[in-house]
Amino acid sequence: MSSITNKQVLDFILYEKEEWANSALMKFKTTEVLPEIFPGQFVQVKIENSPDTYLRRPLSVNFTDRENSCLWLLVQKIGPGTRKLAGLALNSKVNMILPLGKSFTLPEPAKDSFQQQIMLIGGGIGTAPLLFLSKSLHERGYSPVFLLGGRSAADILQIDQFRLYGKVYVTTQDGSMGERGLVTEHSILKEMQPDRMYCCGPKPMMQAVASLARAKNCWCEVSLENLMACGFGACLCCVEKTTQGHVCTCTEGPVFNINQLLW
Amino acid sequence: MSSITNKQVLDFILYEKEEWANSALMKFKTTEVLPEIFPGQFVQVKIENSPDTYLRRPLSVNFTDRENSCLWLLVQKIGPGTRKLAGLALNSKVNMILPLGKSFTLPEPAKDSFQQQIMLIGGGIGTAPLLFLSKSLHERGYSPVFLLGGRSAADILQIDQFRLYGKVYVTTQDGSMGERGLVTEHSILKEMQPDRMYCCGPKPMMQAVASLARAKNCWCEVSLENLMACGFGACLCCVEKTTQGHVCTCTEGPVFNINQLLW
Amino acid sequence: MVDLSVQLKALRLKNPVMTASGTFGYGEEYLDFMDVSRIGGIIVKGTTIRPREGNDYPRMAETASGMLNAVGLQNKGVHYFVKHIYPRICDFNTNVLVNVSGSTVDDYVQAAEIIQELDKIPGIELNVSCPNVKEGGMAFGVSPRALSLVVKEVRAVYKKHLMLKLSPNVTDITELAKIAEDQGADSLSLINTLLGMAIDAENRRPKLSTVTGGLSGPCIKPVALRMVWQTYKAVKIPVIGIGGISNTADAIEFMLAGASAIQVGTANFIDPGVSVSIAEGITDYCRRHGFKSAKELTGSLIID
Amino acid sequence: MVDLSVQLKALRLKNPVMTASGTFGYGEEYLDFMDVSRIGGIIVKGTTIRPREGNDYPRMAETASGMLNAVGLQNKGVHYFVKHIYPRICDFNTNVLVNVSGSTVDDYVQAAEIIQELDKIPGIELNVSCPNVKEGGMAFGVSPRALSLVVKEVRAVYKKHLMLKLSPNVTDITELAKIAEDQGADSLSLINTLLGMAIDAENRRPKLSTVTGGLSGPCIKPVALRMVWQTYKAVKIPVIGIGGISNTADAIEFMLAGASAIQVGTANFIDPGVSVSIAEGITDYCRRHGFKSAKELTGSLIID
Ligand SMILES: Cc1cc2nc3c(=O)[nH]c(=O)nc-3n(C[C@H](O)[C@H](O)[C@H](O)COP(=O)(O)OP(=O)(O)OC[C@H]3O[C@@H](n4cnc5c(N)ncnc54)[C@H](O)[C@@H]3O)c2cc1C
Ligand SMILES: Cc1cc2nc3c(=O)[nH]c(=O)nc-3n(C[C@H](O)[C@H](O)[C@H](O)COP(=O)(O)OP(=O)(O)OC[C@H]3O[C@@H](n4cnc5c(N)ncnc54)[C@H](O)[C@@H]3O)c2cc1C
Ligand SMILES: Cc1cc2nc3c(=O)[nH]c(=O)nc-3n(C[C@H](O)[C@H](O)[C@H](O)COP(=O)(O)O)c2cc1C
Ligand SMILES: Cc1cc2nc3c(=O)[nH]c(=O)nc-3n(C[C@H](O)[C@H](O)[C@H](O)COP(=O)(O)O)c2cc1C
Ligand code: FES
Ligand code: FES
Repeated sequence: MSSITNKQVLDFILYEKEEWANSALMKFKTTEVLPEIFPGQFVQVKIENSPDTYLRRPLSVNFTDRENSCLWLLVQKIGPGTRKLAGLALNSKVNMILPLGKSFTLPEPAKDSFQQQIMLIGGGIGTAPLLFLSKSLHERGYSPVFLLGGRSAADILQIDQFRLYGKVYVTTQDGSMGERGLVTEHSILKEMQPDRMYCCGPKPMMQAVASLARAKNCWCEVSLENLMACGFGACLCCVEKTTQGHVCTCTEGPVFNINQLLW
Repeated sequence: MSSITNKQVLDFILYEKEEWANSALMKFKTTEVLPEIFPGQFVQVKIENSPDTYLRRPLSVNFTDRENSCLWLLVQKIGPGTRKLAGLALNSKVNMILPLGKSFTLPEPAKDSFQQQIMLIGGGIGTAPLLFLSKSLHERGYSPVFLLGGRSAADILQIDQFRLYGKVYVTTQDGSMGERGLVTEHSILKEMQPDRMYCCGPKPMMQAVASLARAKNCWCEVSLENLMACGFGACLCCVEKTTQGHVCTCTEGPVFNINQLLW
Repeated sequence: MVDLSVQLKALRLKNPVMTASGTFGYGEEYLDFMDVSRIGGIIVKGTTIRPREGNDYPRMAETASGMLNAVGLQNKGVHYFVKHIYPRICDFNTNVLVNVSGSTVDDYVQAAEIIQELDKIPGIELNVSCPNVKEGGMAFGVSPRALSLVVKEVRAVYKKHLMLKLSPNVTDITELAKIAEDQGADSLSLINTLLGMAIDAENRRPKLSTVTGGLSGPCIKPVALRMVWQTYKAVKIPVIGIGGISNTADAIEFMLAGASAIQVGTANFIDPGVSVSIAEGITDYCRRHGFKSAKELTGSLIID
Repeated sequence: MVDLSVQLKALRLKNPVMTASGTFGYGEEYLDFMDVSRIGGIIVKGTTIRPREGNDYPRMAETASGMLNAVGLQNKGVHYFVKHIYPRICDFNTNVLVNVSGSTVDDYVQAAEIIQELDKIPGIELNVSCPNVKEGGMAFGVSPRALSLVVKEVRAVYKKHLMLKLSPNVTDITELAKIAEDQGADSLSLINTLLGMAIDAENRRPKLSTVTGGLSGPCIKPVALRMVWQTYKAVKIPVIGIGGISNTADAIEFMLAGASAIQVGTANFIDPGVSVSIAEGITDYCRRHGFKSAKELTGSLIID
């Protein structure tokens, strides 16, 4: 589904924050009307007071509440930009360009006669866009199955929110939560034959999921995290080699059907 | 008087702050032992979280309280560095190199038999090092006369503190406080024949004071504010052309006797 | 009223602000953010005679106050441009110039001839300075002989505004500037990106697939300003300043140093409406400093 | 235990970290901040045969992630150095090299001969790349003929370590690097500052008395890294990397790109003890990445 909303540059206020050792869940509010945003789309955040980051930073929309002009970001602290952002004090002003990119493709609303089985697979911070997606699926009458993976229990974020929308399975590499191992090794994958898979996480994990989906002959969309300079199609830095040649992940993605990819 | 103290790189905590539209008085505290500092010496402040300032910023020591490891800076907001510094929240950490430069030359302790008349002239933020100097003069038994100038009353800072050490005269260009006009036009200058003058302020003002001192045949020291990169004699950027050729204002100054200068 | 218009030989810009090639797409990417009719011109993406896939990913690395890119002139070729893109953008109420690149002199000449036929394109910018392609590209920009040839041949066939974009990766930019002027260039734009490199110390690999790439952003401004000043003093044709321009003060600095107009590049990525703000800011600056027109700014640096 | 020592031909450094000329005074300015015996070497201030007053104030302008300087080789001349400074610094427990500059070939030769007599000075760094003096200076660094001559003549009289500092303001740095190698330089250090310019838009004047000056700091790192990599591949003598190095990662990047040692410049002004931290950081990096010695880092960039 393509964005039909105009892109905007908007100021937000950091309204609420939950911070962990390696990540933070941040709720932002704007005084403007929040444009319509679809799950899988992202924002380009300006990191203020940050001598080490010149460019904006792309982050997926984790959740929205249009009525109250609120938007959530789930941020993993991996470098100067994300650390500075996650460290912001409440009421800080944050400037974003949004909404950017193409969203996940939603199935037709569910009918009792034909209930598709949907699986959402998230690795680490890759779960960020999946919560928003779950809500939309839920609104369309679906109750997806979640498979969330991380290095340890601390990486499994927002599990209670996911549970609101469907059944959650977990893997951790150290076995501190759920099954021990990689997400693609979870036993549920042997049992289930989903009709649709949506996946976001580190590239090797998404590649493993793509192979699995191909093996199961299952429809599958993944969300890429290529390095971006602009985020809106102007710089051609974020390309992925696809069946159509080099395409910009910021405008033709970040969501791709695995059929488009050369993995 | 030359610095006999080793230079150090020290972290301070912003402890108290009084902020005005164009300036701020900031009290810093360190957990280390504050080195001995003499009036006229300065610090090189690192401006954190500031993409627009790469170098440190030189600021005069406004006052010290060695017993409590406290140091005051009086900062005029004129650019990105000083604005960022003045805008810091309490408890912010600030890194400084100190003490730097040569101090004002203090007179021998006053004797009843011979009391030197001392005048301190400050323009705008140039009053910053003079408060510390007044305290030292006071400790030596002197009660200097102060002549403080600014564009308007808002520029005349710390006047109550100065009054603790001597009589204060003021000029403002808009007449909102004291006599209207430039500091060098104040009527007291016609009446008084000081034995020593100390001056800090914008260069044109210091040049006018230097002429005046020469006319009165009066001993006079001024404190220069040349642009600095390092602050401790390594870069040779801060030079002033003197009777000895180019000398570094950060090591041979910032305080100079007007006899050394080619003004 | 301040007259913001500037004249680059026969080409009139309503104000001195243009956007730099490769940083503004075809203008369409910015329509949500700004009104393109409020700037003096747009230089669209680097265009070549045949389609180019560009370099492999990764093509970008952030650096101190700037970035490296290694896009490598990805574009669908001049024929695609004529057929599919031109019709969409030809009604922009501003000057749309096409940035033309090639691997051989013939590539440049052919592309120029094709673009000449497009009514609404008043000029081209010859890019002889792209550091991101193996053949051609920068080679033309750093070799006096090659530069002379390509400008001469294109000039022979191209009758509208011929802007030549200079490479900063040279010992003496005025030498190349004079050659371009002698061979009939109408104006000179500078600088293109500086050739740079970035390494990820932790994985011990270059950050770009091509190892080296083009440096842009505020970090290059001092070099760009110096080259604009040197070039302004060396030639008579108008100079267009490029390099790290991010706000009005930057633009003014380039004009004082001798630029008749400026191009905003990488700054568009961070602040997509910045070119319009700069145009507005120039009016304000002229007013505060008593300039009746933006033209007067050009070269008005005071050297005591 | 990681062996940090590196060998620049016959010159042994206890670790690869040196400090860059003009940014470290004579070392004395830093004694309050650090123990100079913990770094591999110090390159003292640019020294000329006769005293120089340097350029007029202002000599400095801050830029995005860097600064411009126009010091212009202010120094009291080589004789003053020998008589007054050398005795004070000759006991530093590290390699003290003198950076030598001149306006004529003869200036260089004479200064080199005088410094050769100083027992505790194991080498000189020839500065043919200073952009801040009118005669000589950079001219030697950008002209193949002039460079060839000055290196040859100095080599003829100077028997200790001869390091040649290259200018980045050239089209092809490898051309000049090879000339220096052919004429007998023992090592190459690069880069010196990029020629840049800054303007104060509000008062419409250049920020430097000399209008243009030398750009240094993190902003130039990508260009420096690229040039080190190109030079490393072009010559056999050791390369010393300079340009914006401010922390351990920066230093490692230069070594991966081919530097045998590095020099810390402008960063010393902001963090006067940074060179020692970098030396310590290199040990840590080697340990984490399984390098037994710092030498192994040189050129070990992985290009897939
Ligand atoms: C469309 C999109 C959506 C994203 N959504 C989220 C999200 O919801 N939450 C979240 O925490 N992160 C998300 N990311 C990743 C996020 O953008 C990066 O983590 C961030 O830019 C890193 O910035 P930094 O300054 O903290 O670290 P940097 O210093 O920029 O990077 C630190 C390290 O991470 C690597 N890196 C940086 N960016 C990326 C990237 N995009 N992909 C892979 N490696 C990278 C760098 O090469 C470097 O090694 C998303 C990225 C994209 C493109
Ligand atoms: C030894 C010394 C002591 C000082 N003491 C004080 C003090 O106690 N309180 C105080 O507020 N300021 C003091 N200054 C001045 C202070 O250092 C500058 O105002 C500050 O560096 C400006 O930084 P900025 O980033 O805010 O502005 P910038 O953007 O750096 O500068 C803004 C404008 O001010 C000019 N400017 C910057 N620095 C100076 C300078 N040193 N002299 C003249 N013009 C300058 C710039 O050219 C520019 O036009 C002192 C300077 C020196 C050298
Ligand atoms: C991502 C990117 C792509 C670019 N592509 C081109 C191009 O196709 N043709 C060209 O002449 N210049 C190209 N440039 C160079 C810019 O037009 C400009 O000369 C340079 O970036 C310096 O300006 P800046 O610092 O304002 O970005 C590109 C720059 C960037 C950052
Ligand atoms: C203030 C200043 C003075 C310098 N003086 C000299 C000099 O005398 N001789 C020289 O070869 N290089 C000189 N340089 C250049 C540095 O040695 C170094 O090559 C350059 O600054 C790049 O490194 P950096 O980015 O780490 O500073 C000077 C640099 C600065 C900033
Ligand atoms: S990030 Fe610029 S085109 Fe995608
Ligand atoms: S500021 Fe560096 S020598 Fe004075």
